[in-house]
Amino acid sequence: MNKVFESAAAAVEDVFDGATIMVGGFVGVGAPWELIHALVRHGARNLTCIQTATRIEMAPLIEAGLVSRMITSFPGYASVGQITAFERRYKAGEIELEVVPQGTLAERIRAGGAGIPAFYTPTGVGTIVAEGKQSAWFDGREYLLERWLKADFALVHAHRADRFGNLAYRRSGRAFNAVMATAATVTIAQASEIVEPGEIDPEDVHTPAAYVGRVVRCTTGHNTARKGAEE
Amino acid sequence: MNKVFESAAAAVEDVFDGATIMVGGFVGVGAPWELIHALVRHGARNLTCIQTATRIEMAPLIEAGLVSRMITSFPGYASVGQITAFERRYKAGEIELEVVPQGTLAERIRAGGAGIPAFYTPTGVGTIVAEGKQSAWFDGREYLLERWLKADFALVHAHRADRFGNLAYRRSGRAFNAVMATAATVTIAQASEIVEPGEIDPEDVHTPAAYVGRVVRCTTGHNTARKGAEE
Amino acid sequence: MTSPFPEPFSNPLPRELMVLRVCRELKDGMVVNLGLGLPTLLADIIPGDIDILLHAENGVLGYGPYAAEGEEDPDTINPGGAHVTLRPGASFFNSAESFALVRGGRVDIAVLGALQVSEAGDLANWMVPERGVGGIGGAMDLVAGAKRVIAVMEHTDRSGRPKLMRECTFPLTGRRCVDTVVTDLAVIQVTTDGLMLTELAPGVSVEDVQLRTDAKLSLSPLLQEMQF
Amino acid sequence: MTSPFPEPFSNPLPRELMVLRVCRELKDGMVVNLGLGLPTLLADIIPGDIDILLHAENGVLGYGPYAAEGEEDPDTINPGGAHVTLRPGASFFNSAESFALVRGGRVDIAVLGALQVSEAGDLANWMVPERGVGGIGGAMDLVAGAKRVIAVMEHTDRSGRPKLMRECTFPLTGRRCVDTVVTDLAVIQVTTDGLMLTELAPGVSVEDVQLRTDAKLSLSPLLQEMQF
Repeated sequence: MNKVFESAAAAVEDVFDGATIMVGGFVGVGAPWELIHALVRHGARNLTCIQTATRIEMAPLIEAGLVSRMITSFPGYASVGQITAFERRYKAGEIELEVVPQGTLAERIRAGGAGIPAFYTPTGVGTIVAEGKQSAWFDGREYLLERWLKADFALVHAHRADRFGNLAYRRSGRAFNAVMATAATVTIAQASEIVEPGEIDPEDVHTPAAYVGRVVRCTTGHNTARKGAEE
Repeated sequence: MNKVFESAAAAVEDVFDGATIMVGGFVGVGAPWELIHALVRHGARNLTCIQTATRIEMAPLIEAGLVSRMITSFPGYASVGQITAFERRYKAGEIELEVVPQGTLAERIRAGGAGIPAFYTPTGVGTIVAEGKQSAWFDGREYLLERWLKADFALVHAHRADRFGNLAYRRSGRAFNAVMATAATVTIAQASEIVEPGEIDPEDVHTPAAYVGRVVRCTTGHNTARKGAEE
Repeated sequence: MTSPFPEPFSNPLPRELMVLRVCRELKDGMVVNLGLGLPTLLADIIPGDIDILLHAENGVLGYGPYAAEGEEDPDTINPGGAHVTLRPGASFFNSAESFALVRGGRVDIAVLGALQVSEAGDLANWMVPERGVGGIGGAMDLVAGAKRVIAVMEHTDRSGRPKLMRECTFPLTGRRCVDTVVTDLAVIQVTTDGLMLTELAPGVSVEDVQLRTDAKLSLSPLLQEMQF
Repeated sequence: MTSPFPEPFSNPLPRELMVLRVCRELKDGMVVNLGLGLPTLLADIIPGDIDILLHAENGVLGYGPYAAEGEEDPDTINPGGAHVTLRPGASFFNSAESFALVRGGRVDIAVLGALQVSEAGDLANWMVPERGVGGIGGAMDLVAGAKRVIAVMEHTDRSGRPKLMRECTFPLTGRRCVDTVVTDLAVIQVTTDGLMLTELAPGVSVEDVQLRTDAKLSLSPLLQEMQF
């Protein structure tokens, strides 16, 4: 078993027009930059992308015009003056938008990985998020029915990986990476370091090999968050 | 913040008659033996207990006649000749039984901890588990609606704990312990070792302190599984 | 054209004192989530004699003050992307686990910024309609899951428009979810009978507050000056 | 009173060879779950030249053969409670994560013991009604989630009663979930047209198998002797 691909380009080569892609990273931390840039060069179009925000990790794909639909919890930034690439294209009608509360987004992706097609959540009751959704009452409280999210590909960044596909993230690099890695037909992980199976302590594996299809070693250094890039 | 209790007896002192109790452990591994025995001595009655099986961890509580309802995936053992304390009392009508597939049991407990009152699962469709349950079709497949499980108390065994209530399990000791620890009003953890906050690496905490109410140091040695105790 | 709203109050509480007032609500052992913006300032002023576990949506429990220049860990951030430190007893987990903790009711207090709060406790804090695109982030999950929600905001917007409303006019984050509002003029509790004024900032009168509040305020029998 | 069933076959395949036959289905890179009983024997005979990740319901991926006497780790067990070793590349997780992996379709093959299998592929493997209390364990989740289910069982019970039925009479574990049945007489595929006999154990005839099978068997055009 050897899931190591020679390059990010090779790992994203079969991403097809119209594919659904989950993109890991949170305000740049744990962002799968090399896979994102490989995907921009690859050029598959009409992508549906799932990312918790639109401003940082999504920027290269949106600016390249590859994204036609966005599922996100942060389409815009109420407190920031400048307009992002997403907002510009969204307002021009080039990108469809589905706004999802961040916890519901995480839970829908987790459900996709866990074989749970739908679940009830209290989040969003009485807001625009509830529009068009079934609701039900349990024990005297109203909840919304939410559907799982799955993807054709998930792009994630891990700190360490082995050739079986076991992944360990570093600190807040875990966030959405560890959830998205479970919910795609093909999960592609870039890793700062690739080690032999057994070198990641079995207690320290965050994403078991069963979920991961491809592993690529990062050619650049360790990712860094944008200092003070407050949303 | 100091959640350390002086003894197992003190930690279970307020368990009340009729309480719902989750009991961790899997075939004896990660079993919260000291808390179980303290609960037997405490003597609260008419307990509803949630454990994946009935033969090992539950035996002291069942033999003491404290359990009136059992939610479990292994009420009996088709391949074993002898009859267990549970089977004897169940057949005598002294204990009510709810049989739940093990994955559904884990997911219902996880849902209880995660604020998800109900979810759909493919497990059990077309079996006796489906009786009396709502079902729905998603993407051409039938699923059952299952409800969350919560408890008044969860008894779990951790390998290490700190006084904030952070827990780390050892190897397959994680199993149901880490799930149940999230789903009770009061989670009580016995731990082989109690350390200062910060001594468990933040990457190695399996149950964050937010979930844990009480911590007790084990007075006996490390738990061991029953060698070859195949069910 | 003159503004239809009263003049902004001449001498409102500075942000630092608003945050200090909120800080008094935090008790040893609590799990607290700080929303983006003003609430994040709290992380730096929690007294050393109590243990508070700060929860961050991106999968951290127990983070601490901002990291000093040159001592930032690249992978240790708060949800706003700022580099923070860790307190002893911290833990990391993924985003699904992070919001499981929120919805599961393990956050004792969520301190959130607000655009509007209604007298029923409805909160609007994610979208200004004329800007068109907002960001929900984790706010809807927090108001659905936290045991108590404290909204912290300026009492009016820059043009003097009240933010404490009979009904919110902006898209809601959640209904009947705010318990307490801390503003630069006052502390207000949301009760089943509407908004109750419980504390006034130094130099602020009941009339000053009511004049700048769209909803009707009742007065607490224990109405007092804010302590910090 | 004589048995209404044919005599058990005189020279059935020993359990070790049944398991060896199942082992040929495992390919490098697969995730495989072994049910309690007979299937657990597979863990000890997987060839060294392929990497198989054995999944255990209790939160292990990548366990290996049984631990040697004196080398047991107290916290490393398979779901049956037996002490096992770990292969390089193993990982631990909790029970909710373990079954998320199962329902999420990440198990390539589940090898399960069976009491009865129907011609539609229904499986009954958790309860003998006259015993009254059974144990579902993780079997219902596995048949709902695994990409392929292989049932491994003796072709008849001890009294000669067929276990491959037109309809199961015992409580079901799942409907239309079994893909392949390996018995001590034959290998049978479940097709949309019912059961198809594809392999015979050495010394066993088609008639020997059909005589001991309640359901009607079709014959594969490629019918052959079992290889190990």
